Amino acid sequence: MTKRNGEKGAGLKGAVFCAYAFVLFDACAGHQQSAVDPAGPQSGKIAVLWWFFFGLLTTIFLIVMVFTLLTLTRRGHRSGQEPLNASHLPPGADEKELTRIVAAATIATVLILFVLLIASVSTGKSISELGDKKNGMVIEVTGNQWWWHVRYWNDDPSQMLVTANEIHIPTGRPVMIRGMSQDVIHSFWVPNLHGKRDLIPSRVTTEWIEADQPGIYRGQCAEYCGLQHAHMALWVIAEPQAKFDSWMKHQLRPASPPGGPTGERGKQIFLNSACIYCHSIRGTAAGGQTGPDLTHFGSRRSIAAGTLPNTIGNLGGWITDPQGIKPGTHMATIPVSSEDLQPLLEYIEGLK
Amino acid sequence: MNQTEPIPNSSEREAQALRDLENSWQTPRGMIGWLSCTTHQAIGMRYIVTAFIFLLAGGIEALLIRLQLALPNNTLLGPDRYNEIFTTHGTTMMFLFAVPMMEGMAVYLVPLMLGTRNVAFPRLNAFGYWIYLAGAIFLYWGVFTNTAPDAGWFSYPPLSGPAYSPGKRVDFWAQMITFTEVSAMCVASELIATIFKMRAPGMSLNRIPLYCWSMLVQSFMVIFAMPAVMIASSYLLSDRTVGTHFVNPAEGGDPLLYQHVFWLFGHPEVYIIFIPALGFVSSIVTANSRREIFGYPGMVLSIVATGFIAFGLWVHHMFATGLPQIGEAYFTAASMMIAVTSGVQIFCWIATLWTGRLRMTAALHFVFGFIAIFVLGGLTGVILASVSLDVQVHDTFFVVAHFHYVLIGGALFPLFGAFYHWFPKITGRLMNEAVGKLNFWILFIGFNLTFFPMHILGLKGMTRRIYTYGSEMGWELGNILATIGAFIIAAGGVVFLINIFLSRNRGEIAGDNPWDADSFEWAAASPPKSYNFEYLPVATSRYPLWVAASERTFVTGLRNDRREVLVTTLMDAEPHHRLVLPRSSLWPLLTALAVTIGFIGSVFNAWYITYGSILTGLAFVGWFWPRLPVETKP
Amino acid sequence: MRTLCIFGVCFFVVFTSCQREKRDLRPVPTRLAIYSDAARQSPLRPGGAEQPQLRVTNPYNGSAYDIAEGERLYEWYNCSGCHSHGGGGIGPPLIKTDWIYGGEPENLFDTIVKGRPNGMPSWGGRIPEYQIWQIVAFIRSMNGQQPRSATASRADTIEQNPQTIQNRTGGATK
Amino acid sequence: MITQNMINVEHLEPSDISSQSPLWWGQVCIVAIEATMFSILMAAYFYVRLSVDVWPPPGDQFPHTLLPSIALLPLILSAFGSYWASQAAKKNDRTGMLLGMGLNIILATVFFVMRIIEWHSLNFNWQTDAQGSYVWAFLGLHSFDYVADLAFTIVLFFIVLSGRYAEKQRLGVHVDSVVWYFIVAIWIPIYVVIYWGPQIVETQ
Repeated sequence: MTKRNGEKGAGLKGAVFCAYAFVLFDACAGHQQSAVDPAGPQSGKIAVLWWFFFGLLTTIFLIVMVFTLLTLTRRGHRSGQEPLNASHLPPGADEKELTRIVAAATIATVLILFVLLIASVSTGKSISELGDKKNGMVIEVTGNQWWWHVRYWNDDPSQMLVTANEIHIPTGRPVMIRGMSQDVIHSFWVPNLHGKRDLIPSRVTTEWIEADQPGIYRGQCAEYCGLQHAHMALWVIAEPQAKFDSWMKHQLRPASPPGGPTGERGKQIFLNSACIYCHSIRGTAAGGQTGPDLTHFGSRRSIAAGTLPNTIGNLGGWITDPQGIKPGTHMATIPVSSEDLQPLLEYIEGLK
Repeated sequence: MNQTEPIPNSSEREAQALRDLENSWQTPRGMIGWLSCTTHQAIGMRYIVTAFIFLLAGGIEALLIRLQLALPNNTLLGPDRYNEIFTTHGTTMMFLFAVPMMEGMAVYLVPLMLGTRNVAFPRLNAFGYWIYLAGAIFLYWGVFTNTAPDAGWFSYPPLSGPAYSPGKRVDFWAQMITFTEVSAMCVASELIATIFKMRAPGMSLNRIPLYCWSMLVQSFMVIFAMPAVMIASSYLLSDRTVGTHFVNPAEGGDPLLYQHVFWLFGHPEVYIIFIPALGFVSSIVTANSRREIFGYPGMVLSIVATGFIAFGLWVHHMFATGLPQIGEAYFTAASMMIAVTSGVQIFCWIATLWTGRLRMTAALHFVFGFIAIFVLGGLTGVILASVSLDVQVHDTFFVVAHFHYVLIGGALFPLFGAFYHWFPKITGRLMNEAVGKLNFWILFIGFNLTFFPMHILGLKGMTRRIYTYGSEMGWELGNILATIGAFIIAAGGVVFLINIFLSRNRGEIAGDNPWDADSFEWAAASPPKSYNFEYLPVATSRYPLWVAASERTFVTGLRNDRREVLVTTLMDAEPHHRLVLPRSSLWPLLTALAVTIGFIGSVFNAWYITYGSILTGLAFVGWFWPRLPVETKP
Repeated sequence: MRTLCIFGVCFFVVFTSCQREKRDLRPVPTRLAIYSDAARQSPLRPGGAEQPQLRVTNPYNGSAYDIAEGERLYEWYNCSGCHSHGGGGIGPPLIKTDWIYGGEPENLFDTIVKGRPNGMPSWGGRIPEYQIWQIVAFIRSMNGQQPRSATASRADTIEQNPQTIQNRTGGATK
Repeated sequence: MITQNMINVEHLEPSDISSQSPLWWGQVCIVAIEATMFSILMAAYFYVRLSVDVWPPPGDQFPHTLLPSIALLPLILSAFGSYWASQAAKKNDRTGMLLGMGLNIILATVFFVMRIIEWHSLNFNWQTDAQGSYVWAFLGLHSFDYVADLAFTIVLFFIVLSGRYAEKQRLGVHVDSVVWYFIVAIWIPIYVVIYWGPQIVETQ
């Protein structure tokens, strides 16, 4: 009876494990935020290391399991319920043999770990050498509760672009992320490009990322940072150099004047509301620094750090009830009368 | 077997001796007696029961977490409530369940295994329990009055600092840490003194049961790890209450320093929970494979080595903060080294089972489950040790899966095995084996269903501690599986409780040694008498109950009319002198109350530190005041 | 045994009855309306309220969460630009006992909403009322008029306590 | 045949005043805890101190070194009083214990008065800046242990004076001395750190 139990255990564990293994294999590809779906050299090297570790460690696991379960089918077990005799020690020969086996297994463990150590350290080293000071570009990312302040570094201050929650990078060019934090500790993580790097107040942390082919990669804050830690995402949009340059040129321009009278009215509503104390729109009187820059808000993919897709409807909902959509957010609930709302939305969405 | 048989005394002297023992060791009746109890069996049981209640509390919180995450964009719990619940879950499981539970088991078992009558400091033992209880109630007072901590079980500043965690929430957390660490230190120091000085004659260092070895190592780890968290929580408390600048970067403090100090405790903490479990496994394996454990010296060495290495790898919790290459390489190596020591023990157990004559008890089922789950968790641990991989999976559900595999697999499964193994000793009745095996399979399947998918979720980019996620992320499948699994685990818990309650009243009578096990606790009556042994046993072998009954040896000459035990030498356990242990006393409770007043008050007003200290000082004077008649040399 | 259970239940009820630190992340609009009445035609004159029936109490009194929010807004809306960290600068200090226009919550609210001659701008209709109440709660905490358990011991900034200021200015008195 | 299976321990002492006693080991554990705590705190002090260029922070005085250095003398001497008492306790010599503990108490009090004077002359407090926090933490924690053990010694002194004492109390005197050695010993590195630390460690 006990024996059947044991084998049932064997079968079941095996089945469960295989099932999971399959899930694992098909699950890990083709996601906009996946650690094993690399889109750049850094994440590529990490993924290679990952599959190496995965293969080796899985083998070890299976071997250990096999031996563990074999103990259930040993003669000792079959002669199970016999009364206890004086000696609780098998013949010395067995012990000697066991000692040799266990010693061998231990040495094997040490060697395998040594291999893994070498692999890990060398990967780390080669990743750290990927950075490229002279041809690389520098982007400052500052974590805030709960959004990302982004600044493209340039020696000419007039060419320094400030934006939020969305990073465009040229493909095939190394980009250095200079991480800082305004309040608590956040962590910058775009899994398809590279591992995470904490953004720590009073410190500057750096990491090099690079995208091989054009694409849109999602990132998320990976260090618990308070109420809305869950809604602190960002997009990295990799595009060819030329496309990137034109984007940059457009973003550097001040906000485009509103098209049409409703837009104009919306602008006035915006400038006379509390919005301007936190948000800035280059080319207008709005110069707030504590909230995301809205100069080209209309061109962005999402609202409130990846909380909602950027549509005029969502924006309306966000402005009228931010605390309902993102409880605890620092976005103020500003009473906007229904007739004012539409122009305001048109104006903001018009900031392409 | 009843060890009074070789004693050639006339029956009435026998009876008189027993009466004397009963009188001198019994606890006074009534409420006062209950509060003043200092026998290790009672205190141990209180630890175990209280810690089990908090296991249930933490489990309920876990179910709430899983319910919230079961579906994308779920609104069952708001962000604030969710943060409070996962913080309370982690804190409860770590500080109010795992450590106290392991201590409770040790307080109950170690004196029995060493063949003595109580721990070295019975009143300190009681004090430790009362302090732990006070801390636990304090935290849950906060939870029930909407003052639950919400900064994570590690409370990183600045998020947990005065500027970003307003109110008293984090102070409740930090002060609860102080309570539990005081309690842990009390138990650790009394266990060290007991294991060093109160072993049965002849139980030299190389004959100590492996469980006692692991508790010895664990106690030393407590002593060197807890001061670190004492400092970390004091950083937080003083910054939050009196405005010091330990973690304020603007004034020269440093938030990263907090992380270093916290993990200097936090990593050993994992082994503080897990090393006692190794002891359980060794005992269960030895008893149920009915052969001496394979490679005793290797086991002892690897336990000790684990204890040392555990202090050298805290930084692998901080790889994402960006460290110098060389440092990373060192900590990667250290973190991987710990796998060797664990590996050695796994191999030795497998070797023992390989050549043993297995008895597939429920306890042994849990041991097999432990090996399966813990090996997997250990291997994912190797992945986390590698800096390059860690920066990808750190703070994702991969890590959540990893440490649940290591902690539930490595500590909870052995613990349940231990419950099934020692339940007959504690209650005198066997637990139902069939239900026990059912219980094991439910827990094992539920556990893997809950936590294995989390590996995949982590790789698919699901970060920890998020209260919700969008449906576009492709995380539904894993999460719904995990939630289902969580409820299966809950069902397993219910089965266990039912088994406990049924077996406690209707289970078949166990007898002293139902498993034909090897160590001294099985020589005592089940349940043990308040004095454990009428005649203290002598260890003539590493497996003292496996020597022929005619070669058993016992100690006579201890006075029965007072609580007298035998102190032996450190290395060879030669009898050295007799020691009179204190009787029942209310002072531990009163002292604990004084300390509690000081601790809880100081959260709201720093002056209470002074008031509390004065009260505590007075209580200690009462504690140590010489009782008359003063005992003098006979 | 039964008495014990009853005692336990009572204990638990007492134990869990109070909500020490309730935070409602989402301002209730109706309440906003009430404030705006109070704000717009509040008859309060310097020195405090004469007509008690029109007194409004700060809904965020003693709420740690909202006091902290107020502290953040105090910086974000640049109150510190004139009033510094309560010590005063271009504008009058806020850590004091004698207020020209009254130091009660409703007076502070009124002052912020309507503005005052010689520089204090009117914020009514710009800053939403619930945030004004949060700022009021914070200003009161500067003067120790909020429970200590709800007030932060310090901010993550250069420390403002007298001893430090004295040090920074060369410890003149020592 | 059965009697040789018995070990008789009747002849053993019913108590013992030496490192063989479990209580001694318990005290050693507590000392180990305290020592670890102070060492971590000192490491933290240097971690913070080395991460900034200006130390002590602007405005803070360099702590005076004269008075604390003189104060070391009575402190170290007090340890000898404590040693005397513990030896007397082993020999159960009442006068010896009283004299030893008396000397210990007097010198300890002298040291503590000097510390209070020095402490009072600091021009920064715990909420001034990081150095303030650490110096006050060192002084506070050590004073806490110091006063606690001093109080315990005083209580023991009166117990012995009253004559109502036995092995337990003599053992108390013995382990009390162990704790006192620690409190004296741990102060010396702390003294170096907080009074000489700002001078000796240079970031440049």
